[in-house]
Amino acid sequence: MDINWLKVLGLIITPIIAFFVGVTYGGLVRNITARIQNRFGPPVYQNFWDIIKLYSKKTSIHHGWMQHLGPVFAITASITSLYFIPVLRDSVLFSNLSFSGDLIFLIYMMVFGSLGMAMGIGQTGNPNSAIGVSRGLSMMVGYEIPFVLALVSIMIQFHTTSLNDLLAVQSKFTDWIIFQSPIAFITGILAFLGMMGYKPFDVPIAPAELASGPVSEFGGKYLALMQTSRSIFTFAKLVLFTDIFLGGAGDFGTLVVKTFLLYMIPVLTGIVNPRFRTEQAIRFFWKWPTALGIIAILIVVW
Amino acid sequence: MLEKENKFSEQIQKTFHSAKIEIKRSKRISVQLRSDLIPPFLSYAKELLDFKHLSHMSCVDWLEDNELELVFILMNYETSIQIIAKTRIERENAQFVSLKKFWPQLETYEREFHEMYGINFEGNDRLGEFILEDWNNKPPMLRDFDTRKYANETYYQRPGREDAQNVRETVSKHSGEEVPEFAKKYSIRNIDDE
Amino acid sequence: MVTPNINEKDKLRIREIVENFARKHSLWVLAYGTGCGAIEIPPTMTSRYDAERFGIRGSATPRQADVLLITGYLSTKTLKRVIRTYEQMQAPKYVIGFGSCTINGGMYWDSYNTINALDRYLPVDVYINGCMPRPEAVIQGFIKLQNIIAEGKGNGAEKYQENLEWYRENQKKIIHNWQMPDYNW
Amino acid sequence: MISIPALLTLTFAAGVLVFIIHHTIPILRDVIAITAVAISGYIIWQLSGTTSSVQFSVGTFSFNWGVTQYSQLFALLVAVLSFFALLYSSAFMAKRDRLGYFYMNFLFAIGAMYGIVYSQDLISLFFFWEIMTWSSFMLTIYCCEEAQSVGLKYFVFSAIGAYSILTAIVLIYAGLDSFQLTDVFANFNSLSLGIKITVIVLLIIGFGVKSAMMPLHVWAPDAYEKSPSPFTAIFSGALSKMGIFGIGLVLFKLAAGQGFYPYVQEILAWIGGLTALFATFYAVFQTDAKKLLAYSSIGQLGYIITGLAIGTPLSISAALFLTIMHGIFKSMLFLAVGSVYYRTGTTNMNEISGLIRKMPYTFITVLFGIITVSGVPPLAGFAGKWMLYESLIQSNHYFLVVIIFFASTAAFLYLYRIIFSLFLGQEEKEIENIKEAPLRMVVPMIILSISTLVFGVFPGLLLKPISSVMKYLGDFQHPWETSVLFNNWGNLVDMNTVITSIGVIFLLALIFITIKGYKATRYVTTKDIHTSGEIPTENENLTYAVDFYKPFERALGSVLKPSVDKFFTYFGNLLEESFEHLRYIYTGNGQTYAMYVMVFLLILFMFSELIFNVAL
Repeated sequence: MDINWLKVLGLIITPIIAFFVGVTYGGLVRNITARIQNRFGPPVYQNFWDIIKLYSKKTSIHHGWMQHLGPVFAITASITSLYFIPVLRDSVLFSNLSFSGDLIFLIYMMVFGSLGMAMGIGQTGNPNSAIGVSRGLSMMVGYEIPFVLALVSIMIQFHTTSLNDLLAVQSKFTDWIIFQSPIAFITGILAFLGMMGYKPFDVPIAPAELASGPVSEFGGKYLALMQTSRSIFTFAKLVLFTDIFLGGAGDFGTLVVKTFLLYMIPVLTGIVNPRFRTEQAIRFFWKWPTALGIIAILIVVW
Repeated sequence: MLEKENKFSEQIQKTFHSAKIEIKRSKRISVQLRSDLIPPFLSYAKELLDFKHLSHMSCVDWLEDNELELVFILMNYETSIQIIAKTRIERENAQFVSLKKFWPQLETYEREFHEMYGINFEGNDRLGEFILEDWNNKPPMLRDFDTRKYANETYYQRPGREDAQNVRETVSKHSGEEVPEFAKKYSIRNIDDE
Repeated sequence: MVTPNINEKDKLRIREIVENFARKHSLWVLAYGTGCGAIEIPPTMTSRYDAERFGIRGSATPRQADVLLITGYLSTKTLKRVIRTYEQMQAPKYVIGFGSCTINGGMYWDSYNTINALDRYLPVDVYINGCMPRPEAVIQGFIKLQNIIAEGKGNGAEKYQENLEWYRENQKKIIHNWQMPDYNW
Repeated sequence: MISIPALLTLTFAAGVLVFIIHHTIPILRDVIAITAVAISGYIIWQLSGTTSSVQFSVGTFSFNWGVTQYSQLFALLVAVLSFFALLYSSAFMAKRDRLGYFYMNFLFAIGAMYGIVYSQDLISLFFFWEIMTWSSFMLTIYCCEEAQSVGLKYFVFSAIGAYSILTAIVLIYAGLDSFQLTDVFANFNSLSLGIKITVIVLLIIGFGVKSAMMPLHVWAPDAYEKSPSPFTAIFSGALSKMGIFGIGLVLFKLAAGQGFYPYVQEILAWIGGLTALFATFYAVFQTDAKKLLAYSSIGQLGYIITGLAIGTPLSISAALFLTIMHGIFKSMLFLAVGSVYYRTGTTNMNEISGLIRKMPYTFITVLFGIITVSGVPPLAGFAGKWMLYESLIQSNHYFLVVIIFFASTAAFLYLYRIIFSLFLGQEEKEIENIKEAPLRMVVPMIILSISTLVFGVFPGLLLKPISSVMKYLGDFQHPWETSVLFNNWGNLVDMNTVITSIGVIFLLALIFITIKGYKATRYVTTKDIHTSGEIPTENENLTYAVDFYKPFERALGSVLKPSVDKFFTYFGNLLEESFEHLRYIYTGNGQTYAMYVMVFLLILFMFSELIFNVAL
């Protein structure tokens, strides 16, 4: 078999780019939060120091081999779901494996990581972690519904479940799906708020009450790997939403602009909002976003 | 002027003849009782005189009289008069009856006094390790327990405190100002003396 | 028990320099706030004296924390918890004694129930004097700790590991019924 | 001698033989049962591809057994699952008594299932159907006293199903004057509309009882919980598939092409979807692992019914794929929970926790099982779920797909609950001398787990027979590759790429995190956790298991939970009341039942002219 070395190169450098962009975004978020709170805030590259420091911790403990595997599951899910998303429009280098997967596969691939992570968290035996997992899974049931409604409405509107086809239909600026079906976009963004896990939907990791919840037993290299996969996963989700709604990007400049603007939506929402309780969050997702999603589908059908 | 206080004191005197009652000032009545009269007195004050509120319970160590004094401070909401009921008990293996049936919060006070003064309250089943963890010495709040001696032989005393033993002398030494006469007799003895 | 290597020679390798630089710039603080000094932590962390400028961040659990900040006096009861918390932290880990009480007992120097010198029981990297030290002093102390780390001298964990018997002896002198698990990071 | 009568005789004879010798030569009973099932599996394997059929007539009834692709699929499933379940039960049931009873009914049930799938005429279909019902009923009441009311519930529902099937058969015979399936399929159109609708509704009710369709599922949770674990695996894995088998026949051989076919499809699809949704919500709040799995299997059967009812090639292949996969993973899970029960003596998820280091292989089985159920790639559940969603979207069932997706997302909750409560969490003191289950119980579970991975990476291995089955059911065709899934819009999922990417990244990350600071990484017990400096004592319970999904329950409280509860309690009470009256009818005496049947037929024959204007 002949190996397309360009693709292999893309497979290698895409996670690295995603890591750097994601970590930088994390630092930016901390800085912007600080500025809004009238602080100076940490430098933009702060999260790099954090991750390097965590990797250079000299000792680390685990409560069993399932906890050892948890971060591995997480990073596997992050990088794999990144591979199946076309990072740049029609570029051989960055459309990694996006031709052999589709949206429904992606929805499930994204769950893979959190499920494996939940296994690892479960073995720590920390009650706080278990409470956090129970809250997180319950909230996932909440925001998956509007997410799926939005995706289904778009799938039946354009008769495809493949991201590349969705990119193909949004060739012009006016063809962006955010303009073609704005209600689906609103629904998707509301679900996106829950996905990113910033306030008001950060009850699973509530640091004050749960001792940082699920990750409270993870330190050193395990926490470092989790932070890495979290950065990559953030980038993957942003690129996914950009591809679906904002017409993807032709070059990295556009990509960075679009993803950053998209990222600011949950971040700014989070900074100025208090925290929902779990059941409040679930009911929120089951009220307006679900109604909007149904409206979006109805609009498409008729 | 003090008619309410007098009224209360007369009622108490009528009921408890042995009580030594003294009206300290307005809204302060001090009642000295025998220790076996404290439970009836508290119930009487609570139910009949309507002193529903237990402000405080405390304990005083009268080392010279070889007695411990228990002080209950009750309050009446209407007149906001406070009754200070005192009683003396034996100091060696002190015994008293638990009064938590009158005010449940007394249980916590009793646990503390059991730990700090070694008083044994019968009827309180939660007497035990309360604040001091694995304390194996005599109750620390008794006055014949030498706190500094215990601290010196238990904890490491970092050197360099000596010059701070008498703050005024130190200040004067550093800043040349001379110490007033009255301050001389308050000078604390040095650690190295004992 | 494997003892992480101690850099005996002053000349650090480039990797260690990078690592120490990262450690210096990201200090996750586990504040043990039973003493009166805990009131000084909120102003240090929040907008007035924004400690996050230096990468100093609060941490909720000892597994992720780098700095154990002891704010004020420690009674024999709380000392046990503090030792447990310190032993659950992951090396390299640093201790900051905060306030006079951790240095020499402060105003509780002759109390029957508070320890006087924290460094007899835990390897303290930096002491912050004062009763209480103001937030500027706290940040000053953190910067001192950062310099210590950058010079590669922030090896309190190794110190604790090596002189474990001495520390245990002191600790057991205070804590009579010693029912603690062995030191496992 | 590769033939259907040999197959049936072998199975039933083995059952009788085991019953005779189980006292005298106990060692032989496992050997006989397992070898009989193995040989039967070999026979079925040899039969596949052939079209061997047998006709013989008793009295006026002419029986006709024959091999079709459709029957091969189910027969092989039954054979494989029964083989593993019997291997498992040889260790699991060793300590129990009345083993002859157990094995005889077990083998009778297996033989009856063979008979059902191979019978080509309605009479033998009904005959074997009743044998299956009776033997499974016997095994439901096998365990204990409490099981008897459960068994009665199961029996009542099965009887309802049986009578509706019988009525349908009689109506068909009245109209077509033939019991042969071929004639029936051929001439069904010639019946009048009323009879056609009646027959189809009655048959769907009859088969729906076994496949635990929504209003008729009430027996299932308790029956699955009470019957012994090896049989529960068969009960949920294979026996409920007989209902699917029948519904498939009804839909594609009788109802297809009728004027009212779309309505039947829609109604069945929605029944399936709602079954999945409500069963899932009810499963989330269970505390008993077996009961949780029972509700979960009700929900999975709901997916299958929906897939069948949609009736597009993609959805049928999805439904049949899910049928086989559900057989496999639900057997896995029931066997695993059974081995937990075998060691700890309970399946209450609030009582045990932290078994992972004691029973690693069981844990791995449950892990594979729940990943397969949840439909997460790369395991085999994903292929079925993917095809189901695609088919639903592409056949314009927008809201049905959302409901199904809702159900399968909520499924994560109970799936995590079962693995967390049993295997993860605090390692309590009372499980410290628990050992892994014996080898004969571990091996079937592990083999089935590996099979889920294999079928997940190469779904074509199942899609090939499924495509031939679809040719039999009707002229359905869907493209399939060994490891590529297609939908109707030309989108695909290449499982090779998926598994390669997942495997490579997983291995790299695993190697990295293992060798990074390997010496300075150590294992600490689950008591050594962040408890704010407090040192937990030995018997201090730190497990968080009771009311695990309280927030979800609160969120659901105002929306769905009351309705779900009312829904279930309503049927429960209805049943409890009906038992009192049914006691008079079900005297337990066979002759009375025969008499009932006779009277029933008599009435039917007498008034049939008035009711459905046909002359008998």
